[in-house]
Amino acid sequence: MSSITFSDSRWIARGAERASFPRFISWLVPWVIILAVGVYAAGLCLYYGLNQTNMDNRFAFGLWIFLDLGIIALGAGAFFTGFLVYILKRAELKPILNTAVVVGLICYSGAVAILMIDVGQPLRAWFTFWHPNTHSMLTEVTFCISCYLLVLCLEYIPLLLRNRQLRRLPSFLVFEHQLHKLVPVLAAVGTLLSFFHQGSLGGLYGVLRGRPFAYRHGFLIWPSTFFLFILSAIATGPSFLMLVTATVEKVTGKRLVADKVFRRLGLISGVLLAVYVAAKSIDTLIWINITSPSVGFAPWEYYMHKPFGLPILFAEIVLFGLLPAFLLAYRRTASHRGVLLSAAALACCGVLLNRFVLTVQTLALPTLSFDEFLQYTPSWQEVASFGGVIAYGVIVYSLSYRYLPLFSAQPEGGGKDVSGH
Amino acid sequence: MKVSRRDLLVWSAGAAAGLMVTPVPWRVLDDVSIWSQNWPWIPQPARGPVDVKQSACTLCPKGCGLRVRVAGGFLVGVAGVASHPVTRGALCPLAFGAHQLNWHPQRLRTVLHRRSVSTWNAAQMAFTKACSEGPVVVIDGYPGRAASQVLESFAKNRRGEYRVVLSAETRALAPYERWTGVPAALLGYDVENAGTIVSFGAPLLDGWGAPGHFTRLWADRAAGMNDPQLRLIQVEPTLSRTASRAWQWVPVRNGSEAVLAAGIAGVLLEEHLVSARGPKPTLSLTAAGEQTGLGIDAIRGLARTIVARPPVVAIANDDSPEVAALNVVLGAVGARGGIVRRSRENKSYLAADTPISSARAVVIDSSVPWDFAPKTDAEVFRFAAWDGGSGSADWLLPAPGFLEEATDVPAAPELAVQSFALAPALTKAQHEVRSAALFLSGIDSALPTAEEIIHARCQQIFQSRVGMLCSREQTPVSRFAASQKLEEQLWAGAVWVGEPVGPPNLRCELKEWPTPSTSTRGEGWSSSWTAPVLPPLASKLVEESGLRQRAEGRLA
Amino acid sequence: MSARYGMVIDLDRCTGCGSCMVACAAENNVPALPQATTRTGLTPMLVRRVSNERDGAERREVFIPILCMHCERETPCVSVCPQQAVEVDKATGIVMQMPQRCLGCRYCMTACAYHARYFNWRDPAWPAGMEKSLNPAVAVRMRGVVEKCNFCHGRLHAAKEKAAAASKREIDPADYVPACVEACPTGAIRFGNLADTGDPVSHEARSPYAFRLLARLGTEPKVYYKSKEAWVRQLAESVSGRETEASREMKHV
Amino acid sequence: MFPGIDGFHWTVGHVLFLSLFFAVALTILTTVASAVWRTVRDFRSHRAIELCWKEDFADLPASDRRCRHELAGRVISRTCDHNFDCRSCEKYSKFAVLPATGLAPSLGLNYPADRFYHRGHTWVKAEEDGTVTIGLDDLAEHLIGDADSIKLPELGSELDINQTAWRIEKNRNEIRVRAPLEGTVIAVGGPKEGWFLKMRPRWDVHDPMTLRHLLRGREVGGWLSKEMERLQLQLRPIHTAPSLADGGVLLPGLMDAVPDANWDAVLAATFLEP
Repeated sequence: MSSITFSDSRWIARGAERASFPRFISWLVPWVIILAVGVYAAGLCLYYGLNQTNMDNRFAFGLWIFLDLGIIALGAGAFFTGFLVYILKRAELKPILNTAVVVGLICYSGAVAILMIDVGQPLRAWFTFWHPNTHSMLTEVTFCISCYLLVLCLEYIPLLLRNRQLRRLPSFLVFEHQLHKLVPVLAAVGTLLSFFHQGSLGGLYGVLRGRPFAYRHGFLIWPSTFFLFILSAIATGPSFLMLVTATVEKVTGKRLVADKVFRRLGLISGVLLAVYVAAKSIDTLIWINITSPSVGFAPWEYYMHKPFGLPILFAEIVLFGLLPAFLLAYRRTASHRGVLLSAAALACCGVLLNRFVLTVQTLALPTLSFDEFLQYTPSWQEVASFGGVIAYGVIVYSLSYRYLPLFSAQPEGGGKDVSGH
Repeated sequence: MKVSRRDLLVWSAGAAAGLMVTPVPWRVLDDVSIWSQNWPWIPQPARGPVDVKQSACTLCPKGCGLRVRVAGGFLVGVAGVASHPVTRGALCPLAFGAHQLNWHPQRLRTVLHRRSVSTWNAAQMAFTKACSEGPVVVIDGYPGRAASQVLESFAKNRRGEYRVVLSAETRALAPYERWTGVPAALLGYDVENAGTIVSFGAPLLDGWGAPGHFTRLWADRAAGMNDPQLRLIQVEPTLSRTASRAWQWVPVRNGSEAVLAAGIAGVLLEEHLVSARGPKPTLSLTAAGEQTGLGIDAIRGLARTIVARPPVVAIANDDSPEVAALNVVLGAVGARGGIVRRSRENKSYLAADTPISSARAVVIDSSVPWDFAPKTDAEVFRFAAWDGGSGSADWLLPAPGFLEEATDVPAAPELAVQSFALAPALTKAQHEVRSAALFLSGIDSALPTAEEIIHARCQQIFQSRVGMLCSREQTPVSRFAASQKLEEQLWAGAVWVGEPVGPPNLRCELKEWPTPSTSTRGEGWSSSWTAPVLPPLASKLVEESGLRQRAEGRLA
Repeated sequence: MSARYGMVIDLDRCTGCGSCMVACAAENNVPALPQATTRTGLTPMLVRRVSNERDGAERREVFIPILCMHCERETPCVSVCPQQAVEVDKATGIVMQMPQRCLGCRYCMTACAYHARYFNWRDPAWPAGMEKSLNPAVAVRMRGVVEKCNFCHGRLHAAKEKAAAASKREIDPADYVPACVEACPTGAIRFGNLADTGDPVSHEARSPYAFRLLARLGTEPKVYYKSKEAWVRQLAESVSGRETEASREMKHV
Repeated sequence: MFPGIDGFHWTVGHVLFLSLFFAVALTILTTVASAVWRTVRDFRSHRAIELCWKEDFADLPASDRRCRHELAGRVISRTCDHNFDCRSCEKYSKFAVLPATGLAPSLGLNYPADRFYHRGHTWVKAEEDGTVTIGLDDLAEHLIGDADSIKLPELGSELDINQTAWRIEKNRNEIRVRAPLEGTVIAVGGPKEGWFLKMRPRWDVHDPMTLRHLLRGREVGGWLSKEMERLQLQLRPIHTAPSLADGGVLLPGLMDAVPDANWDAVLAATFLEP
């Protein structure tokens, strides 16, 4: 390349083929713009207060909570892969370990950022640590998510320090070496934390005695949604990783991960999804026949308001549950890359729909017999900050992909992991 | 020595770690929690000892008893007076926010001449000039007060007119004034003794009369009872608040209330359900049945129900003569539980809405509802505490606001007995204000002052030795040793209530069934509210809960 | 001994005048913001107009004042608050909201079946000078926190001080009356100590005509309603417990 | 949360929840702390450089990690698993006895047989007085030609094996030359002198073990041909390729001759930078 134009090739891992710097920038620009708008919108919400949103006294939670639950569910791939690789010693999944960490970091940091805008008094966020109410699912969520975000950062550091320039500093490289040796500990802690807060996020709604649509009986202090959320999260996490990797492959036009890794992920995802769907169906039956009637709410009430009719329940369980579960797990279909990926997409849609129903439909439905069914459309500020988080994710991922050895096993570069065999 | 990147790193890490053991971060956290609790822009309530004073509401002619909390010379809260003989602790929803009215952005703070800022002197000069040039008409919205007397005598001295804007309840009594010769302002409904009340669209449970007077009576004698002592029958096209709570709701076609009245009267006379003799309605029952959309049987049934529990009185929301005539047929005029005369004195008023023939100047007291605009080309001097916006006057003169001047409070328009209370001023206006009475006595020094008149009124009550003085306990006037004592107690918030003028106290001449007249109806829940603005907290009722609609036209 | 303060609201007596709402707002320094709507307003006491959904002469309407029900059992808003900004006062049974500790996460609002909790979407504001007319006994809440009815806790505090000054252990019930109760022109709202069997309110709460909204949720609300009309008592149930056009047609499906 | 904070009361929930939370937090912090502490310890005990080399070595492409015995043709194919440190390799002696079939250093490059060669393209010459002289080998010289600037270590500085001994600036490329063995710098030279460092090795230079890890004899030829292959591959787009392929003379000052090759990659590969 000519020596006039600036080049960041020295920062790119040796031998890794990356787009030219100008092209990379031109790819980033639109995302940076979206991010900027999002930051501006978030600023409005922080400065003028939440009247900038379209939330109200009955729709106290809106788009943002849906976003939080959604991306945290999709980010579950991070801890689950770590769990599989380090705890269950499934070495074949190592190639997507790094990308899993990055995706996880993005999802969780994004969620926390949105939460900080979503609360009315962000300056008091730390009160939860000061006067925790141990009976509140939200306390559990706050504690676990903040801890797990820390864990994710720590898991990200080794990746960061392996950047070609940073690794030249002996202290960095040695620290990376030492930290990397301890990562299994972090993975174990992360697994614990994630199991808890994925569950607590489900519990968040399951405990709402005042909202019979969401309220569930459960086991000990945990409503059934606690376990359903864990299941659905670990079921779709791998699918989301597949989607991300596939997208990256499409964008970069490179084969980054061997097909067998994909198929393995698909299998895990499919099997877990099947288990989830089974559990979910049982739970739904119990809820329809016991839980809800016992507090005087006939189940048909919930589905007499358009657009939240029975089709939604069907879509959640069959279209986005059974179908992808089968496609992912069955060897014939799974061996076809296209089918595999679309099934993964279905699975992700499923978990998103589930979170949507639990957050939005719960609030839209009336409780008092003379309540009206509520509609709510997010304000542009809400949508913009939503988009901001997405853009933030893309940018962070792009940077990580360009400058860090995300796919250590990729044929083009060297790598710790190929040295293993 | 040169600092390597590594040194910097180590140094900053150490600094960060070290900072944690200093009090700085914890102190900051602590402060944050305090900042986030009281930002400078969060208003802090007035400080100072709170003392509770009794007074009366002067915002409309119903004179509800008020218990006002005052802190540092400012009104900080309003509540009803449980011991009040008429309102019994009740207030209208608007009154509970009234203590904030004096700070309303639309408060009239300076003299305005044709909407441009002027001075009291200019106004005074303009008015004196006008007086010297021709007759003056003085319009009052709250007759019977000391101030009213001042206004009236000023008008008399100037060979001018004293006119009155009557409340909706009083206007509805106009037909009886025509037939009995007793001024409507001195008539009232003896609801305490009524057994059945047929309301023709009158919002009996929604701002009709003094709050708490009828509503409390209804609550105690009727609410939720299958066979109540007091039967409230609401004749109204739509399901109003009153209709929805009434013992029976009669949904008639819009505007056919009068027809129904005629129909009922017809049945009563035809089936001899009433002893009293009255004129026979010209309208046939079938016609009534059709026009009301109820059918003959329904009307017959209704007539029988009505007389099932006497005494019966019909209450109209307008000055419909048919409803009045029905009362005559029912024998409710001048009878117990019907329409009675409040006092023996005889005093009639000239209604304000009749065109003003010849006047050089018109003075409008601040008690006149803002939406009343005199039909005249004379120079209009309007007193008001709040500026309603429209240029209905040449001069706008800032009058005392809520509880900013001492005044007396005569009986509410629909009461069956006399009552008298005093409303001491509990706060001071933040700018120069004058009531119409004060302004006029400034022009004509011969006028008696309001204080003298109030004093005289107390004297008169003391000498008459009738009635009770109601505060926490009730004391017959006859028990009082001196007039001062009585007056003191009145200033302290006690209310004097007269005795009913024993029936029969009305003679009603009605030969034949009246012909319909152009009726004027009360506008609704806040119709008697005279100020052009609502207390800000009324937004809870209108915008924030949708519990009520703004009465169209007024209070915009 | 600890009290269990509660209310009995006689819906047959309620004319829906709204005095309770205004009195409540004035007592608790609730701002009246021009931008507030039915969905973002602050109405700790809210009177709702409900009909039996019939037409013509069949139609009936009732006015239902909705306020915090001060649930006793597994109080939903208390258990969900992450930082103990909501607590049940053991001594009075009043569900207390601590605005100075509230984070504004609004989880409690989603937990409340009665929508009796309100969020300060805006900075509290009054026209110039009007802040001088605020009630000195109650602090103004800042933007970004949740608030709700606390049975006019300021008045309870005052009553306690009065009792203490007179060196009495128990407060005089006459000294502690919430603003809405005091304001009601028909005496429809009755307030008292449900734990005290001698208290007329606890007696009324046991009347056959008394009911509680959504009682089957099992949260033991301490605000009772009363009506002699059966269709009104049906409102306590969920939609299915109530005969409406919608429910009828859905049942056919 | 803590006793003394208003509204605090111990409950089972508190105890369980908080102890769990603090256990987790503590674990995380301990992990970080121990990582930091181990790092510091490594630097104290001079294992840091070795670790860095291990990391770098691990990240080298397999093609750059051939065992010397493969280069010498004693075995068909073998990847080094001792970070090129044959002194600790127990397999070394097993293979060393086999006959070497590799070819002698040629291609017009000057690789004197009395020197030892490091994979980072440095040579080591043992002197009688027990010191060693260290310089860039001919291939490196050919690549770089005249350096723009050279940063040599200070006299008396301790160098670890595979640590960056000196840096060379050339056409805005920074080249880090790895030290072929451990010792103390006693003199510094430069291109003109034909050598860059004189060192007193940490161990006795006459002990064969000290220099065992360095290439010599036929291994050098095998190694060079592999290096030439790699160069050829990396420079293929450039038309100088034939001149490399036909064993012709390698252009001196190749970096100047072929300025627009991907020198970043070439140099990294040549001087064992991952």
